[in-house]
Amino acid sequence: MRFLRRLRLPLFVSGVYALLYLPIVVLIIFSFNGSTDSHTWGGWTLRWFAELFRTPEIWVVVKHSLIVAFSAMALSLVFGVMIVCSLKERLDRFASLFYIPILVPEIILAVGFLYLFSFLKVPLGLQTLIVAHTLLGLAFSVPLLHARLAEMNAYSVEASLDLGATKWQTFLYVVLPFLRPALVSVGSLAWILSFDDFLIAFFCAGSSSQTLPLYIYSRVHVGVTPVINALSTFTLLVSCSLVILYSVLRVRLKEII
Amino acid sequence: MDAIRFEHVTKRYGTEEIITDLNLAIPAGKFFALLGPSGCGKTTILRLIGGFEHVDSGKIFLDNVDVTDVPINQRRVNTVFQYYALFPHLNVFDNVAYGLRIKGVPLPEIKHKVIQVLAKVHLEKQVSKKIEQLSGGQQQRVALARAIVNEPKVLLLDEPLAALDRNLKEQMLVELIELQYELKTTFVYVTHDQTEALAVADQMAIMNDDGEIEQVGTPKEIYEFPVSSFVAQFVGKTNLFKGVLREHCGDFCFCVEGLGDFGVVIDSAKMTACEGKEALLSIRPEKIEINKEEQLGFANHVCARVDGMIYHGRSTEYLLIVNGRRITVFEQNEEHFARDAIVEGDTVHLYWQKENAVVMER
Amino acid sequence: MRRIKQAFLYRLTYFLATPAFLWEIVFLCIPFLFIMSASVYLQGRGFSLAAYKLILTGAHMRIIVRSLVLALFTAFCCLVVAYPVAYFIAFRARSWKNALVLLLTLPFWVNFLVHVYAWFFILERNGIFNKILLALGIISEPLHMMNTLFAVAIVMFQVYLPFMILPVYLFFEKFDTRLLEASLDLGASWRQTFWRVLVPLTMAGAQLGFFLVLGMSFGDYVTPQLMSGGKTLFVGTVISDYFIINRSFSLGSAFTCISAVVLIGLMAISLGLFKLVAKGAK
Amino acid sequence: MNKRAYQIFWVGLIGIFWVVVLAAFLYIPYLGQLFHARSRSISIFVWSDMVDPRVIKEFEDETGIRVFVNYYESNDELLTKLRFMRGAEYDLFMPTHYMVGTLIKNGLIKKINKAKLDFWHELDPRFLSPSYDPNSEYVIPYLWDIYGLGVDPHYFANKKFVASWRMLFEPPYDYRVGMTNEPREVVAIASIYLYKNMRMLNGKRRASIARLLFNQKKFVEVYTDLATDSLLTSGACPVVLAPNSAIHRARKRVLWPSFVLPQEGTVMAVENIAISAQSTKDDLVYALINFLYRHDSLKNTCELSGDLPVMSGLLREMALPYLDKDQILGPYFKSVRLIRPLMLRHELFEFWLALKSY
Repeated sequence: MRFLRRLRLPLFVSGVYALLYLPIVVLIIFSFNGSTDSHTWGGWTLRWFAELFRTPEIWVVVKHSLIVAFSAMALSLVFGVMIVCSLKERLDRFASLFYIPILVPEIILAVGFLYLFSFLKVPLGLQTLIVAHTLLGLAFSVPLLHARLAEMNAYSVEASLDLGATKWQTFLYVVLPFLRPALVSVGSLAWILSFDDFLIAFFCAGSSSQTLPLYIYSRVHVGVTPVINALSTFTLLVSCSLVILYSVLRVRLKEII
Repeated sequence: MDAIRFEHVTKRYGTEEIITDLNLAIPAGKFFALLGPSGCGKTTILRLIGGFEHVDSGKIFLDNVDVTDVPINQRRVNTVFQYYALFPHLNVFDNVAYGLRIKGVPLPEIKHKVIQVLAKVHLEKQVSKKIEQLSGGQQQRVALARAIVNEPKVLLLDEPLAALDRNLKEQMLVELIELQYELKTTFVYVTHDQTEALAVADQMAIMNDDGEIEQVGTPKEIYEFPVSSFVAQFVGKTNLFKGVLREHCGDFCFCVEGLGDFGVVIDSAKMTACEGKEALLSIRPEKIEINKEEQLGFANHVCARVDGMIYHGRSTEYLLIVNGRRITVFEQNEEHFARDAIVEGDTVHLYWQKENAVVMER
Repeated sequence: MRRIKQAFLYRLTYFLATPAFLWEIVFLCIPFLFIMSASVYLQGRGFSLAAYKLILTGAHMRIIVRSLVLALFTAFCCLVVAYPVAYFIAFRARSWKNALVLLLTLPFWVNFLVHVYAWFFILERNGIFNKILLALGIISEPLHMMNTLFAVAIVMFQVYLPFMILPVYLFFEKFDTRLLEASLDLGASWRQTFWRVLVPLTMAGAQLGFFLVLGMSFGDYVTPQLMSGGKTLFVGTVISDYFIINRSFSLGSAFTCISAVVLIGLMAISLGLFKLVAKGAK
Repeated sequence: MNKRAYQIFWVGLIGIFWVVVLAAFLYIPYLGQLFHARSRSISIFVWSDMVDPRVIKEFEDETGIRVFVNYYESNDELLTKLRFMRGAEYDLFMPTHYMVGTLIKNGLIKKINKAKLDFWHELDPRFLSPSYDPNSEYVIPYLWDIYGLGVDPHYFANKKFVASWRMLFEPPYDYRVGMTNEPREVVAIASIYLYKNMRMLNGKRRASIARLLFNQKKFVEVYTDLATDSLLTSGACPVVLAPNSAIHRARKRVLWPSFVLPQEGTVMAVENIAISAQSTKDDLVYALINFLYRHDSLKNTCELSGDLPVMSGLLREMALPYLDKDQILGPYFKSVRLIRPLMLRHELFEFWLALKSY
């Protein structure tokens, strides 16, 4: 009985994880589905992956998505670090206000962007998406980086200055390394928000700037083709290997240093 | 009567055995100190009493009641944690009132008791302050108040003074002793600092690195008559000599190779156990008389060369060499101007009474 | 020139802090002002509250209330499930901790649309779930799950759950477990310890997660659109339809404003509730 | 200069600097256009399922003209986006007939030059000079779709089936139906079912159509434009309202779905090709249009999407086992009407919203 009670929490947690991964596992399995009908099973095949790599239009939109995601991530990180390091504790009162863009339903933001861009006659394109997604990224980067910086020992900056480093060197060798874990998590959040965003792209993407979610949405209308499943499996594979690579590299770097 | 009794208690973390077959009785109403080097498992013993850990085998009794399987919150035992573990979201009053609220004590009574106990620890002015506004010593007092307000049968103190500075530490020690005297609660005080333990304890136990209890007794017993070299070395400073115990015309004498024979006092039971075998002799540094001139009336005598001196204020520590062996001697600084000042390189005479040397088996 | 440079360096703080604020002003505040002014401006008629009059009728309010109930339900379920999971990851998972946190973020890498669409394969008439139940003999007729509110609710719960677990976990991580021992030591039961120590000290994470999930599920467009079969409208779909299909900006803006006001009101109420829970727990 | 004014001056200067940087970033595409006009490329905005990527690929390979394809999912999305961008982004789009009038009115499309089209004579005259473009000046009919009932014959193996919209609106048996998510179509078909005609709705008619649809909602599985075909093939709905293209796609996977044209008559949608008023690349656009209408590319497109070509000759050549070509090209064509909204846009929107608010 006591044994069972001990297992209760782990069982519950594994149940939750199973639920989280249920659609993803289904997706991966169906990306190997031999049947043209995405709703019935027709044996294993790799042809959707072959088709995926033969479809150039997918890679064009993937390229767009990557450009937007990386630029938005970089901008929100840079601006976040800039404001956090310059205002420091003066930001205490405002930091949580930066959460607003992600608390507001995305659709409202999207509509607002549409108004703004059409009012200012801004040509829609990748750059409008980048600035829009930067707003979302800032929603994470400012409060989280601020919180991280607040945890920093004030003396370490003084110590660095005392040891003869300039302000810039102190920032580069003391502050930035301290912020690194927060930068990684904020960066990946901002990246994912941008890469995954459908609604804002739906309203703000120009003609030559279709992104992956938009492309997928237009394909879903015809019924999800197994190629899209294959694409998802592929992105999952890439992200998994990047994550593994990152953790391995980090361990290696630690060993070397 | 015993407040706490361990019977054949064994505790493992993974495959590592922290405590093996421990038997220990802690007398009720006493200030009991558990002294041992860091990492020896003394905190584990405390956590076993508190109920934070479960024994792997054996039994623990609290007031002669088996509490081995009683959960933490049903044991009438409270702990003062090393890092205080005060609730940051509650103020001083609410922290202290926590246990009473849990018990469902009516509010007026809570107020009364909390104010009373805060007065006892001299915190009546800090009642509604936040925890982060308090100094380390004040936090320590809140943690103490929070525990004693529940009137526990046993109060566990896990190195409570480790984070305080020296003066504050001494002050708190006095207060702790007074508090215990007033409350008559059993205090179990865990520390690695022998001066603290000697100062506060009515009764104390010494643990070695393997988690075994070496000796239990009053501080005086422990200090004056250590049963092992570990105890002798861990509690206070000592000079240890390896040698063999012999009987010689009704007198006992301890032969140390290269130093000579020294007269010792020993009871016959111990004699039979030790005779002819290798044993250890311990002489406390302050029990040795140091002098430049020869003296009379002492049972034992050696000559030594002064290798170094450390001035401690109330005493002077001499580092001496006798036949290649090191001996430490403390001398009280009684006069402003000592007789002939001893300086480095001098040859001096050392004397001690045979009652002041202790023979140990190990 | 050198003087300018010096004066500039002296103003470096302003220089560095400006972009983030600029973004918030230009892309958040100004668009909100646009939406608000559009809601009271009718083409050809100038200032008018006619749009609000139309929106405050039964059908629209019904949609807002339904979205609200669904969002609350989702956020609440997520909160209830997230607490034990975050607790497990933070305090019990030991060496599995990093892996479990990583596993929480991996689903984000699958496109949201595809993620939602995968539920088609699970919930549809001859989908996986029905097939399993039929094979086990629990049911004799396939259950009708797809295109119902149930489907919307479960998918929302599933896709937003990580957004709740992660912030709650972050605050658990900062939580000092010795406080739990202290509380138990002072005679509190597990339940009392949970409510009096753990909950008040991790409340900020729960709040953040709750508001995050509430906001996202309230305005969600994709999930209701795909999972409800278009039979029931939710705030996200209606706002989008007003702008894209009806092209009625004043109506759409009015609807947006009212939903935003309702959402903010709800958030204020739940903030009060959170405070009450923290206080009552004391 | 006093200190405060100095401070404000600097803050203002820095603010202006960043605003200028942001503005420069946002208007980059304009700058780009100044330096080099886009090379031989055109940008088209089309239905997501109506252009065969292979055809575009062939065109690119053959002519060396780069084609940027963008998709939309509804005519309203098309119009909204064109309005916001003033049509400047695209060279060619593909509006459904009921949107053509609005586009002309908004000045978003320009007249076509028939002399540049080498296939005009092949077009079915029934689709030329329609009501929405009386002299065929603005748009070229491209594909059309006829609406009917997609039926699962297994379900009706032992049950009686009538070729009537009744099977959709008032099901005689306990089954669920699939509807499209386009109020224009649904209301038009309801009107045909109840009144055998398509006149603008008066109050009484509107009320009875509302009642019909509200009652029907209990049996409706979905209102969707997504994958109607899979509703039928998955067995969720034995009867769906579907354009023939959906049945065409369904039959690529399973052979049994049948397509029934109700006796009350039905509606159709005609997709047209229109050239953006802003387009400056006439030569390239006409090259693409002529390519799209080439028999082989048109056939490929139709094969993929299931839509019907406006060239009757080509239609007869195609293998469409589910469709009675003689029926739709014969007298039945008279009872096939063009979809049009039977209420004003706002009214229709609120009508649809009310239906779905329950």
